[in-house]
Amino acid sequence: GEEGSGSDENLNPDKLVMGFVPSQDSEKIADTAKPLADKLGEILGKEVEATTVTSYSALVEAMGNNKVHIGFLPAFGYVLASSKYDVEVLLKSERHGSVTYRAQYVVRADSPLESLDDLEEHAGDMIWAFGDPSSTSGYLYPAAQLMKKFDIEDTTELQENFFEKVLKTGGHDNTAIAVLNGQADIGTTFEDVRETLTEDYPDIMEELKVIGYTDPIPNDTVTVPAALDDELTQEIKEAFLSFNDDQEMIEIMNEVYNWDAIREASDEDYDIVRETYNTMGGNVPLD
Amino acid sequence: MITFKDVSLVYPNGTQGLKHVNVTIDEGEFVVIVGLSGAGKSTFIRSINRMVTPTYGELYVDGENVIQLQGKELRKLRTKVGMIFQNYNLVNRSSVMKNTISGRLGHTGTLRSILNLYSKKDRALAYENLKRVNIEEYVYQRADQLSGGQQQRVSIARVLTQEPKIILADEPVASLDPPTSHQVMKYLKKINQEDHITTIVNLHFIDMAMEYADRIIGMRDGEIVFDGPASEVTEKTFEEIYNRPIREHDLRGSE
Amino acid sequence: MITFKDVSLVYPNGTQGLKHVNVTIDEGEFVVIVGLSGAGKSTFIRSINRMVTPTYGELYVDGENVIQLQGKELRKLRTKVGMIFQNYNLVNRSSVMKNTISGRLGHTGTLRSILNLYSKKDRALAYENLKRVNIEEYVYQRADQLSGGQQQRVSIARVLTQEPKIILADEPVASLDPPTSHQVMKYLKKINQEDHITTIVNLHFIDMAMEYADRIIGMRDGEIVFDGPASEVTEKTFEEIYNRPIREHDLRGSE
Amino acid sequence: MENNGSLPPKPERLKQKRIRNLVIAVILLVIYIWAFSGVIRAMDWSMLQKLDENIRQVLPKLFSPDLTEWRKVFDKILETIFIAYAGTLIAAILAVPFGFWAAKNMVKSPVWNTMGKWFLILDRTFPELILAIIFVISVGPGAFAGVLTIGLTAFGMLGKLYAEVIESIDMKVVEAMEANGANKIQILFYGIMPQVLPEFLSFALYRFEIDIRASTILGLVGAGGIGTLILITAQNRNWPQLGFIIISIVVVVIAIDYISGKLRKRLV
Amino acid sequence: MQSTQHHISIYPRGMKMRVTLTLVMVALFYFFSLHKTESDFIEFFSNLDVVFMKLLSMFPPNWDYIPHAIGPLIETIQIAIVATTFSVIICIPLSLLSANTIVKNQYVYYFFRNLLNLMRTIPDILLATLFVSLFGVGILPGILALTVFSLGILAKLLSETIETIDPRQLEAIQSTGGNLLQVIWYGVVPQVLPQFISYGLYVFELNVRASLVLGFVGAGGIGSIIDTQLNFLQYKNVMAILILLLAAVIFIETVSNFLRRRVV
Ligand SMILES: Nc1ncnc2c1ncn2[C@@H]1O[C@H](COP(=O)(O)OP(=O)(O)OP(=O)(O)O)[C@@H](O)[C@H]1O
Ligand SMILES: Nc1ncnc2c1ncn2[C@@H]1O[C@H](COP(=O)(O)OP(=O)(O)OP(=O)(O)O)[C@@H](O)[C@H]1O
Ligand SMILES: [Mg+2]
Ligand SMILES: [Mg+2]
Repeated sequence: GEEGSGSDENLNPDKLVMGFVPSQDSEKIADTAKPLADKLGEILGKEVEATTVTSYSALVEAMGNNKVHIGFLPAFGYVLASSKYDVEVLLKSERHGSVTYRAQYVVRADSPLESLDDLEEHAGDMIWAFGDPSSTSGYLYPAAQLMKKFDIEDTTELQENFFEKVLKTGGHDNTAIAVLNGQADIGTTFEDVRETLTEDYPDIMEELKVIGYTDPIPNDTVTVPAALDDELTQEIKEAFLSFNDDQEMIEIMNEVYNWDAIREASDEDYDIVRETYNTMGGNVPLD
Repeated sequence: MITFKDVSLVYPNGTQGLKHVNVTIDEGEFVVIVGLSGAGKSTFIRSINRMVTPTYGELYVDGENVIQLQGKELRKLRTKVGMIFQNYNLVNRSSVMKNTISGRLGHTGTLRSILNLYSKKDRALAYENLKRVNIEEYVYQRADQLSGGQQQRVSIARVLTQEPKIILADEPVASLDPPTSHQVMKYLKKINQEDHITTIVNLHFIDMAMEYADRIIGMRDGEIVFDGPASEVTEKTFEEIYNRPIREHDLRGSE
Repeated sequence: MITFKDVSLVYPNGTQGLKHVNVTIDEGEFVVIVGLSGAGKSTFIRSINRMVTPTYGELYVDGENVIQLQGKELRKLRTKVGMIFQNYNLVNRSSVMKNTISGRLGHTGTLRSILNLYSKKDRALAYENLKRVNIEEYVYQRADQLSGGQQQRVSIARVLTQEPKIILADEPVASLDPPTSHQVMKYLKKINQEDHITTIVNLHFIDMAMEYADRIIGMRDGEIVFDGPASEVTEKTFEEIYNRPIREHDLRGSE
Repeated sequence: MENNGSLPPKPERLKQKRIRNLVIAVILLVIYIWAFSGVIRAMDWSMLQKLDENIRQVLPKLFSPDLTEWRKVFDKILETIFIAYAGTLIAAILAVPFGFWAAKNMVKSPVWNTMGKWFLILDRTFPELILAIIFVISVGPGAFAGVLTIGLTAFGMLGKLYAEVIESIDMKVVEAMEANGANKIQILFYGIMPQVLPEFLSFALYRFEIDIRASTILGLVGAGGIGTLILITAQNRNWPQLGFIIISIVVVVIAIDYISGKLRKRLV
Repeated sequence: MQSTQHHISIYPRGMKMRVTLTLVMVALFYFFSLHKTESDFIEFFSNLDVVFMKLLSMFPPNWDYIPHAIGPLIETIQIAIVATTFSVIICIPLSLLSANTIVKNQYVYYFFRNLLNLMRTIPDILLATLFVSLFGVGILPGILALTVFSLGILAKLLSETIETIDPRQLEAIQSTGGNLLQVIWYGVVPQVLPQFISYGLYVFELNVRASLVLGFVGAGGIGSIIDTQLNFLQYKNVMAILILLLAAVIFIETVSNFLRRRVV
């Protein structure tokens, strides 16, 4: 459904606001996108202001109200936004040479689980840890995968019957640590969260093992409200793409967002996420 | 002139504060009301400027029946009638000057008073009155930094600044020690004589009543049980008013 | 017996509270200390139970120099010396009984007192003392529900419950009206006579001092400027102590 | 001394009080058993296994603060202060009419007065995070959303405190003003305001101290302040920088508490 | 009547200046803050409709969601009770040690004073984040964060109350020979008990509200489900949770007001 107050088709503000959700699914989370905004402003000949918003729901809503004109949204955030507002995905990121990433299943090294198949036998008395139900790699993809694999009907069934219970940890690092601590028996995180923890937990690579991965998940996006002036939209897109040829910018983006490159994206790229979410019988249908 | 014509007052809870009171007080008189606690002295005094409203009868102040007054008219009556309280009722945190000048509120427009725009004359008047009660040196002090007697003198200055025709004083000396009490009563008497302002004072102490009053009114249970010149009053009279022998604490003691 | 031997006291801010005081008070005496405000009366009295500490000299209470006492020893001294304050110093929110029984704290173990486990004897004693000052009917009332005079009587009962050898009273009647003041002084006198407890009282009012004291000590600027039996004292004596003529407010007035 | 003085029986009132206290004690006990058993059941003791290691890993780094990003931290702290200040001032002004509305002695109609009180409760209960999100949506992310949030949440508490101050004023003064013929507005300015203004200011300053802390959480939803930085620094497990942030906040807040404490002392 | 003064003002001259100056400074800093925070009230008022639309979009609350919220609400209240209890117990010695009516040693006094200030200073979200990293996710870090945070407030309030008690009442107990504990029990406790209880209840309410934030950083309670529902943009569910929370807070406030009136 499309609501939102942005009915004027040719939104062309003097100052562009760039909203930036620090990616949870990457090794280092940046706290500012200012260098990026500055460069963008230079190219566009417009003031661009970067604000960091830790909750993407706030960002989605602000975009719906045309208060944010360029949004850095994770995959599921984009799906959510496009279901509620008229937004247009322009670009997606490339990390480690790929425009997708995966989620992983981690368990302690001494766990009886060797592969996902073993869950059939053991899940009944295991606690599953994940960051947040709205996290693409932490919850949505793994949940869909498990439901499909073990023919589970809905998420309640998955959380309460298939597993003994679940633990919501608030973040991927917390998930890994919860498994490490023994608070949970299996955790789902992006690949490979363990590397971010080696400093605090030097033995984590040995103490936790990965027993499986999900299907590829599209990387995070650069999204604009559909109401944004078409020409401006095009300029923004080109500005970002031009960064690919600018070594300095690549470095900055790597710093800010762990991006190696920027690729064009279209809405269909995210159908897979939409499908995953809808077909897993989530308690929140997206249409 | 103040005239009570068969005035009664019943409080909402049923207590009868005044019972068929008939009395006339002439201009310039200095009347002291005495009576036991609960006799209705405060009720009597507070009816005159309509801080309480009699429920029956007629009460004329300067020829006007005040019982029906409301809103603006009522405020006009009150600017004519100054009132002094047992606990001075000064605004503690405001200066002596601000307290005194507040006597002119009834004569000043709302906006002017909020912006503190008093005429030079008003301010001079306030200062003059502080001088009359010998308290001018504290003019910018905060009210709560003064002693009880000094505070009561400020409250007299406040009333004077109001330029009233009548002054009501509800036990003005009950919170003060004997020497200060006499001082305050003397100021009241002096003003009564110099400016011919009708003055009605409630007192608990019979010796003070006899010393300062022109006329004494005795009350008991909401009724006037004695009314006569102070010269006619004896200890016997008080025993009648009080319905019991005089005790030591009925006297304030000498200066 | 209390003996001051060349006792001086300098407050941390340099004020000299006592200057070379030499005096002996015998058992069972009723001594009244008079002097202007700031003369050092409170300092004198409060030295005896070491609420303040003299900075020089020797002070013997019952043959023991109290100036060095600390901790347990000091508390032992204090259980022997009862104290009555101008503002009664009752714990407002506690009952009369709880206030009175707190006189026994020095005689009771910490745990027992915290758990309110007083012996039957102690409780009977407290009640007995409330009766002696005619206040037993309020035994379960909260202290702050009593009038000033009643509160002071409770504080006398508290001191009595302490079973002290000496009673110190620092202006016990300064907050009371004349009739109540006399009542309180009478109770103090009565106890002094019945129980032979040495009693030392600070007073502002010279008429009361003369009425109740066996012996009067006059102080000025931290020094003792008069010491003699009450019978020898005249108005002249006071004028010397005060260094100015007697005024009306130096007198409490009769009962 | 004769000793016939056994104590008089305790009055009936006291006995009732004792029974009442006993009942309250039992109820409290039940509540406590419920709460503690609930918490103990929900507690996951296995988390303590790694406690030792966690402490060894985290604490030392926390105590060796990393100053390299001091500019960023300071900018964010300054922003937090500005948000708190502007928000508190808005709240302090808004709270005045609401304080009068919720004060018993100012509003004759009890129903109307209770409505005022409830409105303030409602405002105090509405979580600032949710309000912050709504403002982020309506005016965009950034410090202004934070200002609005603080302004609209702080006035609930200030309004309540103001109402209490107003209820405790000396009404005799009001009576004296009435007696000399002053009208309502004059009474407000001459009789009531002087009595309440110092407390009003003092509470506003106090609230400012609280709002400094409160505005740190606004960053969670994009309403400015240092909250975002805290969160991200923690998620990056950048303990040295977190240590620096903590120290900076502590220093700033203590400084502000100190100054406003001094000011408040002078007010009352 | 003739005035001898040339000019009698209502306020002494110096005060007028000071007040004006202060007001100007307050206003200046205000406008500076507005500038720095890029506040634009025109934008706010012209977007007021959005605020109302958003609020409206939360209605009607999804009542069906309430059963899911009861569990976390109970957990929240239990956390708050336990945290309040801990801080009430710990704050007693702490506040005695930081009241200058009890502690005469300046160093001890200032040490504890500043310790309390320190504890109050650290925002609850920071505490929660820290405790989560030390103790792992769950309710324990939540309880600890609330305990520390409310301890600072409670001990500060209580120590200030202890500092304003009537020292004469203590003096009387001292003069009967009571020791320190007896002086505290007989002189201090009766004077501060009503305020103490009322502060305890106040802090309890505070803790219930604060637990909202805790959920956002993985420290349990009702905030956790609000966070999730927000992330799914399920505002009607959020509203249902909020209404439940509101009901709980009003209930708690009513009960605690009742208790407060009884004891004070
Ligand atoms: N607002 C009121 N509501 C109900 N009854 C009242 C009120 N004010 C006074 N009364 C009652 O009216 C009677 C007369 O009271 P009033 O205050 O006039 O007596 P008083 O002579 O001034 O006594 P006091 O010397 O104690 O001031 C008393 O019985 C009193 O209890
Ligand atoms: N704690 C203190 N610190 C410093 N100076 C003090 C202290 N207590 C009393 N003084 C000073 O010591 C002197 C004697 O005081 P003291 O209280 O003994 O006088 P007093 O005769 O009891 O006076 P009053 O009749 O006013 O109670 C006074 O100058 C007083 O200001
Ligand atoms: Mg009266
Ligand atoms: Mg003294």
